[in-house]
Amino acid sequence: MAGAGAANLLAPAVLFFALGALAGWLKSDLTIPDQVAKTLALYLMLCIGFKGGAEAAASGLSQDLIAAGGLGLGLSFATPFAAYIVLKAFGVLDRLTAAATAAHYGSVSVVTFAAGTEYLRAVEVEFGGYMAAVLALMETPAILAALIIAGARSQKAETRLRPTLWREVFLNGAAVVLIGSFVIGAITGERGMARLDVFVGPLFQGALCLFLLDMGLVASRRLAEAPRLDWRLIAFAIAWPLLSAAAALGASAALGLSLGDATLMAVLAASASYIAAPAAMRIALPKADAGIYLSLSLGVTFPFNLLIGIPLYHAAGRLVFGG
Amino acid sequence: MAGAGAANLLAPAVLFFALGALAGWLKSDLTIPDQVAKTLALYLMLCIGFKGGAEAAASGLSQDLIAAGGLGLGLSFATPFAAYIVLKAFGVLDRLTAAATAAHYGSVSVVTFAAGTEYLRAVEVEFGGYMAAVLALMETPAILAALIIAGARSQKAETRLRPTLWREVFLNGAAVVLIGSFVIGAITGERGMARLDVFVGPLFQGALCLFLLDMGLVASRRLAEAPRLDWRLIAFAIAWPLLSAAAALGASAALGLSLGDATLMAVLAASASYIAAPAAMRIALPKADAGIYLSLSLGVTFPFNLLIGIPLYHAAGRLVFGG
Amino acid sequence: MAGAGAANLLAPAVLFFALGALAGWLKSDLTIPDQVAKTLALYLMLCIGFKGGAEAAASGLSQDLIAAGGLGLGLSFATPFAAYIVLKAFGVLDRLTAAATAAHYGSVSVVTFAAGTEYLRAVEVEFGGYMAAVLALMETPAILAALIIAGARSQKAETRLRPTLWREVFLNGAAVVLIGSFVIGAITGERGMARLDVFVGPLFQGALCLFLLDMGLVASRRLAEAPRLDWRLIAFAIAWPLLSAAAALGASAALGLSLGDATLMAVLAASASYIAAPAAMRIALPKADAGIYLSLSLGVTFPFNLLIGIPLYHAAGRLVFGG
Amino acid sequence: MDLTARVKLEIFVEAHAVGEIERMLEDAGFKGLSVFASLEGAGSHGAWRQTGVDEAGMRLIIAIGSEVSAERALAWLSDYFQSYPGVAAASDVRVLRADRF
Amino acid sequence: MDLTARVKLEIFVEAHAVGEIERMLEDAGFKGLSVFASLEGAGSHGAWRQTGVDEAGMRLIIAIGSEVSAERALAWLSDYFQSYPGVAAASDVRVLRADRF
Amino acid sequence: MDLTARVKLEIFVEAHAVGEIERMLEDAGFKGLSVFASLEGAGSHGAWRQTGVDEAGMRLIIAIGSEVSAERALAWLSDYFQSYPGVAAASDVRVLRADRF
Ligand SMILES: Nc1ncnc2c1ncn2[C@@H]1O[C@H](COP(=O)(O)O)[C@@H](O)[C@H]1O
Ligand SMILES: Nc1ncnc2c1ncn2[C@@H]1O[C@H](COP(=O)(O)O)[C@@H](O)[C@H]1O
Ligand SMILES: Nc1ncnc2c1ncn2[C@@H]1O[C@H](COP(=O)(O)O)[C@@H](O)[C@H]1O
Ligand code: NA
Ligand code: NA
Ligand code: NA
Repeated sequence: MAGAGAANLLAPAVLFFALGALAGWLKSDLTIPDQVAKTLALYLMLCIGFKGGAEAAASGLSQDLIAAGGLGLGLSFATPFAAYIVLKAFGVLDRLTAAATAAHYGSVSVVTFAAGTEYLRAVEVEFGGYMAAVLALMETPAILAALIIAGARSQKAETRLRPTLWREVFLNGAAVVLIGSFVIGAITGERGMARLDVFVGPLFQGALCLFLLDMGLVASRRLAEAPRLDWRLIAFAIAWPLLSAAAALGASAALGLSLGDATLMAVLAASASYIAAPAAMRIALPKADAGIYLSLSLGVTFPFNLLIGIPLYHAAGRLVFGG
Repeated sequence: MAGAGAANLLAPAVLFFALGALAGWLKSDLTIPDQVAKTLALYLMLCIGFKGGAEAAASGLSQDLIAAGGLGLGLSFATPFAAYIVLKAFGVLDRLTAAATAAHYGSVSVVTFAAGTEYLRAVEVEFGGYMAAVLALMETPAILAALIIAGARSQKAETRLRPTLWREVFLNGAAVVLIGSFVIGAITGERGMARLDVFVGPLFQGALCLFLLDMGLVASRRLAEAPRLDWRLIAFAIAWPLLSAAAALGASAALGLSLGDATLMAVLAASASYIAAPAAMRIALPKADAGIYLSLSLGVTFPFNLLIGIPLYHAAGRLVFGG
Repeated sequence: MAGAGAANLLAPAVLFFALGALAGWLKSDLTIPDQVAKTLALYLMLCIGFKGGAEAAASGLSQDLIAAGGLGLGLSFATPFAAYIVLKAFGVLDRLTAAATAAHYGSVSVVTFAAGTEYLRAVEVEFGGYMAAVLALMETPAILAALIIAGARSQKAETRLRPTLWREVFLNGAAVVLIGSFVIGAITGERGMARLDVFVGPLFQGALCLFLLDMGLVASRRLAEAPRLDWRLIAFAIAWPLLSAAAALGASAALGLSLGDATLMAVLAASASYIAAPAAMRIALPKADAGIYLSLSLGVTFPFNLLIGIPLYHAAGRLVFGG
Repeated sequence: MDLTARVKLEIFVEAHAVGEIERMLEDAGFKGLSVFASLEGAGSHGAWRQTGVDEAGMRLIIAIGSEVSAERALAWLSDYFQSYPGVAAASDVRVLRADRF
Repeated sequence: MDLTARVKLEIFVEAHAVGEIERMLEDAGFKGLSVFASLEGAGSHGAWRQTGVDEAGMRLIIAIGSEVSAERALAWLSDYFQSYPGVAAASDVRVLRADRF
Repeated sequence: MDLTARVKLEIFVEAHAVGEIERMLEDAGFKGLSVFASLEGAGSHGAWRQTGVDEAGMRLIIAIGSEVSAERALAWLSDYFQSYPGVAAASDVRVLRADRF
């Protein structure tokens, strides 16, 4: 277990994240051009969706998919309410910022999921291809929950932007590529996989390194520019993932999911969104402070999950599942 | 035959095109950043040229190359005159827009060609590597034909831009990369191929998916913004490729080309340009309506060829060739 | 030997450089979008560093590393003083432009190094993975030497920019990625290499072709826009690499390096920087004429080394080493 | 040269707002506009930087039109900026072919 | 500050025209210029968007120079815009180091 | 509309200088700014083009603020341009919500 955790820390992708974080902290001028970073993000989602779909097609749509999907939807929708109560209780965030932050923690991070699957592959634990679909399902409910919490209806400006907002919530580029690729992977199955195996396989590993290098830069620069973060918020950004992961592991065990699926479910629950949620919050809750929710999700929770969370959730899963 | 057609519709690349089209139609904010899309286009041409050149070197420059090249040049140059007469006969286009549109249908689409070669590979029909050179040869004559039709000489502004125009016609980036890579492939032959096989092979398949995703977005957005398209123009954009493909198949058979070469010749004849021709028309015939020629070539003919045309031309080829 | 030289000229990567140069010379509108070119440069450095680190880890840190590293540092720091004296002696450059140009010739070109390693692989000559670290070590000392030569302290403006300058010198993106990837390669060793082999191997070859296509365009356009280059400067840009390579070969032999290491050392010594040095010179010596130093390094020395220098230095190495 | 006075609006807004503001400008009477991407910036909502990871980015919309159109657009924007980040500035320009604006 | 009045031209044209217009501006007496890429836009020739597939895209050329140079450039552009898409606007600016313009 | 007169600075500088000039603008009293990337250009230091290989590229910094802030910034820039490439221009604009500038 300790060995596996250390192995994670020494995986190339994680080290590239650390390199980016170091470079950002030292104020190096290193940057991954933004159009390339955007494409890398889309490409990672294309691969995750496609591989998941192809694997799901190979193994058939099992009951596990329904169980995992239902659990994911529930966690994503319920989490923001709980997180909101906790965040408000600190007394340092206004109502809208607390609601927007809660949305981020209910929603999920694609790259954390990708790192989780790579970790499981490295320690040779199996998981269902349908977990990619669960990832896609968990993006949106948290955003809807935050809108309910914030009573977004009452905001005058939002009425005008409703069409843009709904498109952003349900049809943001990330979700479309993820779900679309899943369906394409499921339709083309093995034959499609045979044609794209290099593209979605070995290339994926490298692209993940490059993207994590960029994430490291972005995360550390964001932290450097956010000196006003209250210590309670930082504690939240570490403790909340732990709690969420524990809840997800427990529920997964109760539902009879496998160790691999349960670990990924914990990773998803613990992860915080930094693409879909901020995009929706900018439109729906413009008065919420993006400096807060992005610093927490991208600057604290993302590195924590990547470096420590993933192996920890897996280790905890093994305890629960007796694996 | 029906099976092969269905197989085409279920190829990953075609499904990614459909995904892009759907996302564009639903007004999703999905986009492939433009610098990346431009690079993907260059990359696809590099691969097509290089593979074609390497294969042509392996099999030697045969008589078929001369036959196919001559036919391609002839089709590209002659088609615009015929298309112009038909388009003018509808009475809905002014002279310059009709000439510019005719140029698009005489010229060719690199990505349609790429999809055609992938289709033939999937159904295991052989074709000559020199068809990549034929593709390159067919880009330009149609543009010259349109200039003759339009009597571009009479346009005052054009005189000033002549150097830019000739460079655009003969030295546009696409043509340079396509022809240059063909030559490099032919020079380096097997040895070069051994070094670049992953780059121009498995990676190509994935890049084609990504590029077709973008083409789907662009095509459906363009159609959505072009409500004024006369039904006769839409009929033209579907019927003309069918006629051109039939003519190309017949001529190929008469010249004794193989089934694979004849199918690709039909695909080239049926395809309409959306990079080289519009770029030249913007300079040479600025008063032609780009909204018309791009909507037809990109919004109607491209999807038609990709989804239906390619397997259809192949099926027709099998009838003609008794394959 | 002549055969090997010809083989270099016919390597795909070199031919793509020639294609780019030809396209630029013919004023084609071909361009590789700048964000993609920047990413390609970073990617090449990531691969060079990572592969070098993994190989160095496999073979252990030998004494050769220390010898080669020390020699590289020495050459990089000493060269600019000598080059400055020669350049000043021509009497055509002002003091600052001469110093800045000298910095470029002391520093190194990553892509020339990459082409050198590909060449050695093609002719099956072994070299140490640690040469990637030597490459990284040689980037900076030449820049410091030029600052000493120019007495940059005396420049008023520079004081203000000192933090930016030092970051640019020691923490420029290129250096960070190169050194960071070397360390990551060394840490993850064989296991990391197994995961990234396609990404840093076959893909690298293709990316190098694409990047050299761009370098060809940039080099020939730069030359076309620099008509004022004195013939003595052009002679310098060819003769100086020859002298530097000879010195590097001799010193390498004296230090007991292998033929492969000595060839790469000669390539590094002969190569001139076109990323790190110009970036630092723009900040530190803004009055130096960038038109001069970039035209020489990018327009003359880079093509010379790529086309002629590399096989020549290798041939000379074989004479010296009796290989 | 026969130049005519017109007003140029420069509007800095988040990317998600571009579509809506384009429609508004058309309604306000502008016959044309151009959109540019900004790399980084700062304002009352803090500093931001285009990274490709977390930022939607700001856009600069330039629209040249009549005094009346500009008035209308500014009225709308003044309301919009109550809720959303961004700034706008108007200035005087001289154009060729006045009927095009 | 010692500021001098100059004229700023903002010229929106298709990418293929940039080279030609740069030469024209030099002939007209401009000693400098800068070129920017636009993301999307609309005008009398319809709306367009930079996609990387079919669009060459519009460019914004900014050139600051003397009144006389601007007059010359506008005369040329007025002719150019008879055939090609694009618009141009002139406005007053104040610059440092007047001899540079 | 309730518009207030302000000054807009347009500063063309090399990419490496952006951070420093941002700090300077803040010190001079500007409450906001936006940065854009230029594709190519020309000036007294010759022509350049964004290529991704050898060029750092020029940036355009737009900052709208008070007359006083602009004066201060221009004084600083006038010194800066003694050593480094670049130009700057000031012009008059009218803004909404004057307190934001
Ligand atoms: N004074 C200003 N000058 C130029 N751009 C500004 C200014 N103020 C704000 N901006 C731009 O508008 C964005 C949003 O402004 P704000 O709502 O004040 O945060 C900033 O991030 C800048 O890109
Ligand atoms: N009024 C305007 N304000 C700003 N940009 C404009 C305006 N009119 C046209 N443009 C730009 O110039 C391009 C060509 O204009 P046009 O020839 O009118 O179609 C448009 O696509 C816009 O990018
Ligand atoms: N008159 C001008 N109008 C617009 N941009 C200019 C002008 N002069 C210089 N620039 C820009 O500022 C950069 C540096 O100017 P310079 O220091 O004169 O070489 C140029 O490369 C252009 O991008
Ligand atoms: Na979560
Ligand atoms: Na055709
Ligand atoms: Na050197």
